[in-house]
Amino acid sequence: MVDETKSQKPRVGVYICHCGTNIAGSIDIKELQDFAQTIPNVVLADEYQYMCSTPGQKKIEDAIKEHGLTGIVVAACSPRLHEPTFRTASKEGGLNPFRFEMANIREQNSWVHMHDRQGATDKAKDALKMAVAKASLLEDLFPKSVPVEHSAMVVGAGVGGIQAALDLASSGIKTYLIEKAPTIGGRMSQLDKTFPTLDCSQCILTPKMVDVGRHPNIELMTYTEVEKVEGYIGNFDITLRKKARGVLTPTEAETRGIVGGGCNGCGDCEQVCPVIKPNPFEMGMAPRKAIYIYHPQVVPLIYTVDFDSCVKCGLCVEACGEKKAIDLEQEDEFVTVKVGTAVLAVGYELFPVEKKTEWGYKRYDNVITSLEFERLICASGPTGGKVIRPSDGETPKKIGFVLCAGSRDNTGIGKPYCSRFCCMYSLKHAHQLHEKIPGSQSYLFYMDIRSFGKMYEEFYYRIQDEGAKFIRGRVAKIEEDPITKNPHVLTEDTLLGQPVDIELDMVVLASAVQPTEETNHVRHLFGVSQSMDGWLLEAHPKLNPCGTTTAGVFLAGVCQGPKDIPDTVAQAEGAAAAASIPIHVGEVELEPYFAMCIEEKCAGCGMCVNLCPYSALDLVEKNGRTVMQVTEAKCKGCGTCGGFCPGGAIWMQHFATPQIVAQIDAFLLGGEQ
Amino acid sequence: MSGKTHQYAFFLGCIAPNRYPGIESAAIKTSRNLGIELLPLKGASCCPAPGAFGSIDLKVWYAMAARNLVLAEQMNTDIALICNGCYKSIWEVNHKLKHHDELRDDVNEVLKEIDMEFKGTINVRHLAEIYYDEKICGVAKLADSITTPLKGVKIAVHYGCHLLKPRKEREFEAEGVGDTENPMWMEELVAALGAEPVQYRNKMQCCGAGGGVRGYDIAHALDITNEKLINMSEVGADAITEVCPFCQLQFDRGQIEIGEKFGVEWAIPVLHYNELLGLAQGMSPQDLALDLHGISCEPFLNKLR
Amino acid sequence: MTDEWKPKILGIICNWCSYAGADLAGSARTQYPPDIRTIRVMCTGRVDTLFIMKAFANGADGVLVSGCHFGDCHYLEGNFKAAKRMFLIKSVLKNMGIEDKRFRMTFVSASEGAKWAKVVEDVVKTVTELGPSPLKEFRQ
Amino acid sequence: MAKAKGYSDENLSVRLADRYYRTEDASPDFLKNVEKIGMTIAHMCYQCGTCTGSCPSAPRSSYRIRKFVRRAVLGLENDALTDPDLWLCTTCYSCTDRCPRDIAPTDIIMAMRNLAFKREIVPRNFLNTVQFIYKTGHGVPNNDVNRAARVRLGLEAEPETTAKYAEFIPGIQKILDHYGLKDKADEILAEGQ
Ligand SMILES: Cc1cc2nc3c(=O)[nH]c(=O)nc-3n(C[C@H](O)[C@H](O)[C@H](O)COP(=O)(O)OP(=O)(O)OC[C@H]3O[C@@H](n4cnc5c(N)ncnc54)[C@H](O)[C@@H]3O)c2cc1C
Ligand SMILES: Cc1cc2nc3c(=O)[nH]c(=O)nc-3n(C[C@H](O)[C@H](O)[C@H](O)COP(=O)(O)OP(=O)(O)OC[C@H]3O[C@@H](n4cnc5c(N)ncnc54)[C@H](O)[C@@H]3O)c2cc1C
Ligand code: SF4
Ligand code: SF4
Ligand code: SF4
Ligand code: SF4
Ligand code: SF4
Ligand code: SF4
Ligand code: SF4
Ligand code: SF4
Repeated sequence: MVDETKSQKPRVGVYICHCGTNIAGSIDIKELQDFAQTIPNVVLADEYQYMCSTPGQKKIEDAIKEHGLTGIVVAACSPRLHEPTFRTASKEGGLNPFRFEMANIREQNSWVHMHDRQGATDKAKDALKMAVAKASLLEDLFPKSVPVEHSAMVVGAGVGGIQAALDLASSGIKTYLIEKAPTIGGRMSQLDKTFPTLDCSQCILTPKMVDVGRHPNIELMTYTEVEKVEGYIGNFDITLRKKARGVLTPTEAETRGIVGGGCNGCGDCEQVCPVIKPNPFEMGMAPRKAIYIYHPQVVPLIYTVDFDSCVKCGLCVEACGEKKAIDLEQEDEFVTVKVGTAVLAVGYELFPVEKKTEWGYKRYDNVITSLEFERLICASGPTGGKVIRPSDGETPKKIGFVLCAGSRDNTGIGKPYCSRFCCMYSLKHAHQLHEKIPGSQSYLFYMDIRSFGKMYEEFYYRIQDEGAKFIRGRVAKIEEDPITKNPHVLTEDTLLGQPVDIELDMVVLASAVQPTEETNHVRHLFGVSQSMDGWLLEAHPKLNPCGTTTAGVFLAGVCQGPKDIPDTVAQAEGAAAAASIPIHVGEVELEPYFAMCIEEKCAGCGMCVNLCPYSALDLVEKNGRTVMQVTEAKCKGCGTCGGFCPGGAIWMQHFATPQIVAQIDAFLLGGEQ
Repeated sequence: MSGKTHQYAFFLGCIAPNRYPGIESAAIKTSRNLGIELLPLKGASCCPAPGAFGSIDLKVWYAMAARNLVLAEQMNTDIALICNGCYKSIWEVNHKLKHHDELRDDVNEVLKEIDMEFKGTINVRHLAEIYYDEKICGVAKLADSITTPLKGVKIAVHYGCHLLKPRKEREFEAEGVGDTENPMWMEELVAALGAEPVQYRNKMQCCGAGGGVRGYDIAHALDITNEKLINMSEVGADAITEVCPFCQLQFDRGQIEIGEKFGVEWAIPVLHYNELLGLAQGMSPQDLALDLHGISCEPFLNKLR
Repeated sequence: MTDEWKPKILGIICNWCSYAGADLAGSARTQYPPDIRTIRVMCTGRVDTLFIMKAFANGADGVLVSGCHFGDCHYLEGNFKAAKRMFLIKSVLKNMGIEDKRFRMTFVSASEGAKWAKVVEDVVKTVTELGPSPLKEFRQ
Repeated sequence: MAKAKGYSDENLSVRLADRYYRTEDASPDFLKNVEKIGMTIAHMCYQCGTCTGSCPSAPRSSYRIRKFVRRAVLGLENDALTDPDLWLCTTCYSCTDRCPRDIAPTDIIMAMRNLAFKREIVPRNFLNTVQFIYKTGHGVPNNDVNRAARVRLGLEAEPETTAKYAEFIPGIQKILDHYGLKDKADEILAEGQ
């Protein structure tokens, strides 16, 4: 690492950005600029309206050559936003990009001290001093390029995951689609019709499911969960647990030497199985056996044994006969695959709305959830599409739809956010009701109708025209008539200013949605953060809604926040495109923030070796001494080893001890030298 | 735990000792049978009535309730009480003063004038909730204490408002007490006496008396009571039980007033849970002064025999 | 200088959670006192106790280290290892004659902008109440 | 402020009275005072109606708790404090239990009643209770029928309260006097005569 600029006295150029009035409105730019001139090592202090604009960047590029700068400091927004921009500019100017340092005077200054001009300006001065101090000590660094595995993984095979997998695969990337349930399709396959076009959900989803099943680039793994994730962008090693499903696919059968065998979905086994359990796909409203499929259109069409309830009677094995598809002794298997990038599309579940006890779900027979309603009205559902009252099997004529059931709720019991699709599907439900049951009447109890998508307001208009009654009032409580079991909905019609008591045959709660129980587990595996409300956190809500802070990991669908099918599919396509970029480029640059051992100082104590979460460190013999050695490919640059080494023998590139100490000194001693 | 006696300072309030003394008498005797000793809280006053005083000046309400709390602090004993209104005043003020320094300082400034200081050293509990608490009594022990089971009667439970609500502010030591939409623990207490608790529509609705409404607009209050009576009669209740003498007054005297004002006749006996418990533990109707009730308890008592 | 004493507080915060949280406070325009200067590190695991000692020795009135919540560390458990180390600091500070309340470690996630503002407000309040660092006077 | 019409026909002036809400109609501190006394967050109300829908008083009167919350938010102090419906809340706390915005509408009502009392707007029955307590320590005092019954039950004629220990009454009076409550009650009741 012979570096001619190193021996040179540092020459730092400082640029202060106004960001229109974003910064200049709260910080005295002139005062800051004057101050910058006095900071040691600063040879030039300039300011500009918008530093990230082309002329702004040009200033940097030109000055590097003109003034022989060895370091650049831009005082502007957060480095999380524009560090890459200015690194590129520095590079364009002929300076190593890692000699650039940013002083955050917007997000962490002008925007949070809007009414304290002096305080903000003083703070900006310190930030500048600190940044210059660091820039004076920065070194040339050279990012390592690593090749990217030409394959991707999609976790979760709802409509989001399906779309992402199809897009990735169609762009020529080998894609592993991982689904924990025995079939793909997710929530969408449980729906009857979809707003606002009223397409049959299965009809538009099934072709995609079939495509997944036969796409040459997709390796579909159902009844499978992610067990372990190692590595980094370009080179993830992901261990999968293939849960024992007790039934062999034809291919699996063949590898066991059973020619022409394996499950063909005939269902003979199901006929004979004596164990009856509720089918979760039908929201528990229909039975299934211990050996089961969710519904006739499952992909792949392979039965599954629920070993928690199977009594191992062996009747199914007998029924299956020559196909020899059933193996009741099967055990979980683990496989490890290597992928370049991954998309998480793990979806959502309903908020347990029984927690809002005032609505009596699970206490009153005729109060159901929206997903139960979807199954009831669906022709392939448990009643063959006949909507019935759970209490007596009668056809309900008056149905109430309770919107925001558990959403927009700050009591700590419900969810503070809007669940975003319940307004629209409740409109849809009202339509379906009117269509299916002549003479029926729907009542929608709502606070606001949020119909903000394309053709959504028009749909609202249509449903109003079809005769749905809208009552603007959040439901205070539901009471059951102890004799007829009719639910009474009590609320205030806030537009009338009058309390209402509406007796209905059935009530459907448009329950809030929430992240699934396992979401937290999955995000820990992939190192993805969560937002306050538990949904997976995108890298930037507007500018990087599919990315995460972990390079190479992307998000699609409701797991990132409530969204309907159009938005889910759009995001899935975005995530797939983003996930395919590094793969198509073929290599990625890793930030060169590796640890390095300063061998003269290393005592060989080995403490750092155990601290590294990625086992990047080893003790080795060198010139008769035991010293630590870093495997750069494994090091992710967290600096934990460097923070700990008692002898100060670890050099953390770009966050080296002298660089940080210089920042501390600049802040606290700066003025007193 | 059994065998050990639990001692509480017994906060009486106004209506139980001054209108339905049978409740007071029964509470002391029935609790003793359950290993719970209720000690006199000498010099206690009105809690004060949360509706009346809270409406006029919450500060006075805090200070007056605090005075009662300090009496128990001086005995170094937790308070037990038998009235939801008292619970609201005494429990809630205790809770608020323990958690809001500013409020406590305000109150203590007043109390200083009468040489008292609120320290926040004791807890407040409703006797019914203590009965339900497995750590102290529990349903099984309660059932064991019964000598004459109340067989063959249907009882509608009126929980009242101020013991349980507002839910977000309440904290109970006994498990399973906190639900305010469909609590069932008092039904368990009733079932333990051998009676049949019945479920009726809008069980958690207010009796109508609170917040000063009984005094301000009696017809309004009674109209609410009347709705509850309709719902209770719909499922054939032989009696109403509650744990609040003020609710008792509203249901008991209220039925007579409803007759007078609305021309609607009701005759559903109303008994405080401690009166029921007294009967089940073998106390006579005379021991409970049931003759002081506005609505005759005779039909109910006859059904028992 | 004479009119009003303002505390000098150093914050060392991790790139993925607390720095992002602090940025979020900015986007949301959540206001808090300006008496903190931050240094960005990739992970709180990088925080050497030396940095904290150095800051106090140089006259800092308070130091805040802030990272991800446990279980949320971008590098699995750097924050946990840091927290263990930071725990020790408190007793060292006491020995140096510095109130241990001048040092704090907090956990602020990328979505907790409001919390970041609250943390800074709290730290500034605590340190302001404690007054100038005793070490600072000693140095002078 | 409503614009006075000043028509020659007084009846028409009243019938056609200006009914606009204007920002000048807002009492600037009303919301703040209500929130402080009630220790709640009235301004977070999104007017969903859950409170009114929960209210046992609403279906039998013109009382709408939601409307009072709105009045707090808009600063309509006069409207709120002079509305007789203010006194129809039974303080059942159903609304507080269910408000999705975690507001305590009941405590908003209590705060408004406190503010009304400051203006000497208060129903008589509340004041009678004050007077009873000032005299006896009890809102519902003992009587002879009850005393006889108590003795019959083996209880003392007077309960173990201020009824038996009258020495505690001066302390209670001091507290009430500290807030000038008794005098104010007497005064309002006398005025009403
Ligand atoms: C009652 C109701 C009606 C609706 N109606 C409509 C409508 O008409 N129109 C519309 O646009 N939207 C509608 N929606 C919304 C729609 O359901 C969602 O937009 C859509 O299903 C989101 O798809 P997804 O792929 O993000 O999630 P999901 O469908 O939930 O798929 C997630 C998948 O990931 C799998 N998974 C979860 N965790 C793991 C794991 N750890 N490992 C592997 N796999 C995992 C799950 O098993 C599931 O298959 C409705 C929603 C409801 C509740
Ligand atoms: C007042 C207002 C405030 C808003 N605030 C927010 C906000 O706070 N947050 C938020 O998320 N969104 C906000 N939005 C919405 C936001 O503006 C849009 O979502 C976003 O700008 C859409 O970007 P776009 O690229 O689709 O379209 P555009 O920004 O319209 O870009 C289209 C581009 O295409 C060019 N173009 C058009 N026709 C041709 C042609 N024939 N050939 C070549 N070029 C062509 C146009 O010149 C233009 O540059 C706001 C919108 C408005 C009106
Ligand atoms: S560099 Fe940052 S601060 Fe400057 S104009 Fe661009 S966004 Fe604004
Ligand atoms: S009998 Fe065998 S082949 Fe047929 S569905 Fe069952 S497992 Fe599959
Ligand atoms: S072995 Fe299990 S799955 Fe097969 S028939 Fe018996 S119970 Fe059903
Ligand atoms: S989408 Fe509509 S029903 Fe669903 S939470 Fe939002 S506003 Fe409520
Ligand atoms: S902790 Fe430091 S001294 Fe010890 S082995 Fe690691 S680098 Fe060497
Ligand atoms: S910086 Fe150190 S601890 Fe962190 S990954 Fe690299 S070698 Fe491991
Ligand atoms: S329930 Fe709460 S949010 Fe809804 S109208 Fe009443 S006070 Fe407002
Ligand atoms: S507390 Fe008052 S306003 Fe609220 S529901 Fe009860 S009676 Fe109505």
